[in-house]
Amino acid sequence: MLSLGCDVGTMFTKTVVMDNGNVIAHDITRNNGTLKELVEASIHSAVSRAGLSLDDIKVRGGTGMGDKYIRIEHANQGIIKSLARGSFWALAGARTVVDLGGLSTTIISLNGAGKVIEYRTSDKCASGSGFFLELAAQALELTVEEMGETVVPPEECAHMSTQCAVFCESEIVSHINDGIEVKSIVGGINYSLGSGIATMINRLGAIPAILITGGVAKSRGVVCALEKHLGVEVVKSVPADHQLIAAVGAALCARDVQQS
Amino acid sequence: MIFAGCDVGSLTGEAVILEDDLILSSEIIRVRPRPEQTAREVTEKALGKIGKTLADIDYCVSTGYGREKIPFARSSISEISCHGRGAQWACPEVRTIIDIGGQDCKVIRVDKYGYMMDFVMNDKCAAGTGRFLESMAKVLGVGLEDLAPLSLCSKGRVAITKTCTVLSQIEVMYMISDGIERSDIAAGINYAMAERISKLVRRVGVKEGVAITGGVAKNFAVVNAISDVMGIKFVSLGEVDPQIVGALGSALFARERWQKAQQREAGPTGGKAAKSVRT
Amino acid sequence: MAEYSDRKDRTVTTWWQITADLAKYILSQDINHLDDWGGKEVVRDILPEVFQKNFDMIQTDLINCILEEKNKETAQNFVNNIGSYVDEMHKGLDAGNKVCYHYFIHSIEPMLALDIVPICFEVLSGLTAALYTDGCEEGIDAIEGEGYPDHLCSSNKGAAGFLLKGYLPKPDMFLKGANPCDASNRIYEWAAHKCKVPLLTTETPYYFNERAHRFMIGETRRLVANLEKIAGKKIDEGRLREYVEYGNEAVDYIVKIQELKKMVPCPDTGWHRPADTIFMCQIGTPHGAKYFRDLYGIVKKRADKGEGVVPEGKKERRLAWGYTWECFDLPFFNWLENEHGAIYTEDTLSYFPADVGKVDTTNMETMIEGLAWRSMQMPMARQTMSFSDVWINDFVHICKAFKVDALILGGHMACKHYWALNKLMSDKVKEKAGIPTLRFEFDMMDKRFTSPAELKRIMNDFFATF
Amino acid sequence: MTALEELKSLPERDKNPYIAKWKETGGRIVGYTCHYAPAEIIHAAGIFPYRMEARGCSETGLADVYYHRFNCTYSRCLLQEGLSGKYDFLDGLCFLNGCEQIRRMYEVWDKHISATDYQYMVTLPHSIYDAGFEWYLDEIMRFSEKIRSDFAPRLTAEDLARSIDIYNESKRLVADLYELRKADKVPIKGSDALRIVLAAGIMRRERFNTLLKDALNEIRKADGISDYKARVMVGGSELDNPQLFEMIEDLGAVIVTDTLCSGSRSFQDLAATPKNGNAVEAIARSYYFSNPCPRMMGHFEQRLAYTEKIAKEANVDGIILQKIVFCDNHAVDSTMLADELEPKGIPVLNLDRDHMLSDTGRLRTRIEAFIERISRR
Repeated sequence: MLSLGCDVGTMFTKTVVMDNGNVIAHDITRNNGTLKELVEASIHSAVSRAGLSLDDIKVRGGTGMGDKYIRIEHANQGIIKSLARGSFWALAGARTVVDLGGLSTTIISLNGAGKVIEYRTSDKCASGSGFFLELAAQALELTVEEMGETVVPPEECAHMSTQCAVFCESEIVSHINDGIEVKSIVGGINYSLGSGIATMINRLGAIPAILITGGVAKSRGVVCALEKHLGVEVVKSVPADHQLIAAVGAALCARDVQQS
Repeated sequence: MIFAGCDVGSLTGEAVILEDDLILSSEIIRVRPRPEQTAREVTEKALGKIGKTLADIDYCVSTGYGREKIPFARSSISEISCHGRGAQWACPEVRTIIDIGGQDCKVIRVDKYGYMMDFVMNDKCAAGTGRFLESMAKVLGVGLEDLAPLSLCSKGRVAITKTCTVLSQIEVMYMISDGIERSDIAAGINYAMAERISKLVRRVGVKEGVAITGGVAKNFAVVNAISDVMGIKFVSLGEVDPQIVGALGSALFARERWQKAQQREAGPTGGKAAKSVRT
Repeated sequence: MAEYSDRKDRTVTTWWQITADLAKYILSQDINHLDDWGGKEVVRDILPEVFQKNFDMIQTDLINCILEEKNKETAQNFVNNIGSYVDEMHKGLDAGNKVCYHYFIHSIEPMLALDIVPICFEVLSGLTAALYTDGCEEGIDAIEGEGYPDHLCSSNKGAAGFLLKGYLPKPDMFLKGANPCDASNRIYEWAAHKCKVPLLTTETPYYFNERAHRFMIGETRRLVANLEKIAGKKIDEGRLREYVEYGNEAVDYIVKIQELKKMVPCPDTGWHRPADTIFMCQIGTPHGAKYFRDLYGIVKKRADKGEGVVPEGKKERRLAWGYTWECFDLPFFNWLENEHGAIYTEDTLSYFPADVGKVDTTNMETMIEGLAWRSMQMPMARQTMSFSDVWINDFVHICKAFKVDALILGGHMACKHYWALNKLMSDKVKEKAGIPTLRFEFDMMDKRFTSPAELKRIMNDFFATF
Repeated sequence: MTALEELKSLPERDKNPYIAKWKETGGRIVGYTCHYAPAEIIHAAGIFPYRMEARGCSETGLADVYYHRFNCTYSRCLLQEGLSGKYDFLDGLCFLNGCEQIRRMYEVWDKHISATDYQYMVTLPHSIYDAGFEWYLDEIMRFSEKIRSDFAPRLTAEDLARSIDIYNESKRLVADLYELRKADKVPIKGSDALRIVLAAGIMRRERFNTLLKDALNEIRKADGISDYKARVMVGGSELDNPQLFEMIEDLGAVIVTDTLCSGSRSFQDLAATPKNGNAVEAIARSYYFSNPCPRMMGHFEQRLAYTEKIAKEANVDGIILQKIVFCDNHAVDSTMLADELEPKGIPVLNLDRDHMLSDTGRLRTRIEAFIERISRR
């Protein structure tokens, strides 16, 4: 059975096309310009990559901050529900989901059947988000990917004292001025991000298996730092791009709704 | 005598070259990765305009974030004192200066000699700073300098409620997606900026003769909005570019310090060096 | 049509007065939504001129919310009470009586008996935030503009700003109990200093035992003596008894309403819950007693019929609010009922433990003792006075007794207490009551922090997981 | 190492040797969190009273599981130190309801830090008046009974009187230190003076007194600093790290006095020599009626007068009132103080900071500008 899921986040719009529980095509588009059109374009491109037309897909679900821009049935599946559903699809044994998104971090605790027990979303602050990483990368004149590939032992990390995304920039600049190596600064940023995420997980309890999703999950540096702070390993590989999990969840939720 | 003032901020660097009481030349550039690089480049550019080099400078004072890292500056002074001094030189009636920099907004009160009496700065975040406007312009997809003209076409400004610069960016992103006119958003941004700044200004208490300096002073929409919100009129700085006021102030301090040094060399007069400001 | 004062120092209370009359007028029409009358613009034009400006200030959603059939009766009660509250206050001001701005946890009976006009400082912020689109933001901005930090509580900031702007009657004294928090203590300190009037204080002991009660009795006596000194007369036992009896009646009904809310389905609507708290500052007045008496009647009627308040076919979900409500968007609670079938059981600011009991009116001594005990049990005073176990255990109890499905841990930005025990509370509730909790940040009286739209999104996401 | 060096270096040393030495001999250590805690009673019971601090704490990841970004960074750092085991050496803890951020830590400590399960709460009223004093006295009596029954059954009135003498001696010596700093040629940097005062909280006072006596002699002989740009007083929130003082002095000012609870305020009021053996009352009185913390209600005038007096006595050019963000008490108090002092011609800088002193570039600009403002006359 074919299904489609679309997740309009704060920074990216993600669409997946699924066939019998497998992702057969996807699209990730940065949110630039008018979301209504952008979402349509994203859905269109995913569908055409699958070699299909939208009419072929009867099951369609949407989720995310901008779900109101998704002009399909079942467009508002709720981000928590979608993430939980997608994570259970990605790893049936997942008990803790850590979604590292563009503007917020979400921790979900699941029971053995994949049902949400409780969850926490990050506070109203961009610290530790994908957005934060982008600002930091800009200040360092690196790409987010380059930052993600930098893994530095804690003792070599520069100390980052501010968690504010805006002031982080000025701290980076002053570190550069003080002649601190870019590598240690990146390490310091990853280290403090990892610490913040670990704290959030500990508020709910770090019950394994811990699955990480979302764009920031692709940053090896952040994930390594997170594991160090948490003292537990997290599950890093999933059967689809980390960023797509909520979109997959939306597709599956829509299927659940339609089947019931 | 040639005096130089050099202001290395978080977004731009400025230099002013002064001969006695006359501005010979000035320059503004975008910051380079290192403050000394910014300082050298901007000062050399300013000197180049009048066919001079760093060697011709008799005394240079640096200011701004990178002030302590400028090798050719003989001493450094905080940008707060410099803005006060520079603005008061440009317009002697000035008693309050609102300086809106890249990541700071300061309100400075000065006495009739241009000496700083009191100041406040935004403390916690970048709301109400140049950085705020810049990020907003980026989201709107326009240049920083286009925000003001764009807002003129507004038919009804929107309210930007978030204080945090990052969260405001998201708010604006969704406004654009909702199809709200960019001009209305631009007007909202300018107004939000003005409101945040006004909060700070109230803390110092507005005196007569308010001037506005820094890059944002060139955004007439923000300036008008502050006038509106606070019910005040700004005095003009004449021909002085509001963005170079900090550098101008540091050049003036350079002159003062040079004079003091001269007096010391001239012989032990006892007592303190005279505080001559304007000749 | 009534004459309204145009005195600047009655700006806020006159807003309320006009709003009350305006709401009575609208409620008397046979409509359930402003659209039934042709929409907001049309309605504005057919309103008497004296109402138009005020109509522009009021939240449109609030008008539509109170026009809903299930809310009409409670709305009538709500606006009647605002009307009498302001009338009484203005009468006292006109008579030249002394004015006391007091914190919401205080018993006002002694003030009433001494002809002092009690004005609850926090109500000035709260009710204004509840009624108007711009809430108490003007006040908040005014006080922050003076250099006072934004991390103070908006319930104090709003009123303090109004005071600064000259929108409120001149105070003769401020009264502040030492609890719940430093932030409120400091604002009262500032206000008394600014207005150059005395700051009366009462201490709250840390414990709930005989020793603490004895101490509290001493504090109440001290307070009465201080009030007497400023009022320039001795308190009359008969008059005090009269007000204490009104107070007893109000508390009695509050506890009774609370009991009814344990029923499934819940017979009480949620939109007026913040207002109930706001009106608790009227405990001791005739109109305060009337408000809770009439509210009890409305709820009881529904309870007797076994009716609930969620739309037909919706499953009732029972929420408790571990901190308290927001009041910048009362229709939000109505939306929760209609959209998610979520009803409002209890929160920190309205929960009375059943053992508050009545104040014994036998004589002066017994009344002082009773008032002392009650002031230790007032919502929020009770929870913040002692070790956090009191607060946490109250919620374990609430979650069980009210058959709560989920505890909302929406934390008020300024409340350092709450953020410090948030995790302890969620752990304990999960352990003892086995229900999930939802945590987020908001400011209870400033919608700019977390907007109504954001609140709804948070709730949508939450209920999607059920 | 001279006595002065010993005192100066103690607060920032990785390991406090006095703790280890005391522990070796089987001594007990009880920590306290607030200026209003009756340290003399702990001392008299033969216990080492340890003023808790969170110096050097640079992250709050463990604490933030329980606390939140709207709690002040001092409370979060202190909790972090507890959770990370730094205070495992304590045998007990005396909490006070000083401010709610510290007060609420009681329960988190109780439930999640098992190493110190001996905890006590002393409660302090929020205004200074007779009935309030009786409550506080009662609390202190109960505390001393508890200490007696649990740790020192033979605790006598003489023990208490002796401890009062020792603590009074510290206060006199610290007063001497502050007196010396009033001179035109300031004989010791403010940051070093702060280090000495901080050392008093983390060692037994007998030793402290001996060292300070010697150190004062060294200080008296010093040339003194005279090339400073301005004389500054520091007030505001709890400050247990000399770093901020260092920064201010690096920028050319010299700090000559303070109104900090971690500084001079803890050494202001001598406890009276007990009459009729009621030593506990003498102790309670000295704390309760001391110059109030801004958490006390209705005593702003007194704090204002005190601030002004201290500033004038030390002939300062300006006052820096630093506050930790989210500290409600000092945030309001400092703003009120500035509103009163500025018109009297005393310049005031209100400075927001975090406990762990982040964002130093912006702080420096503020401080430097303030020094430029006050230094020219």
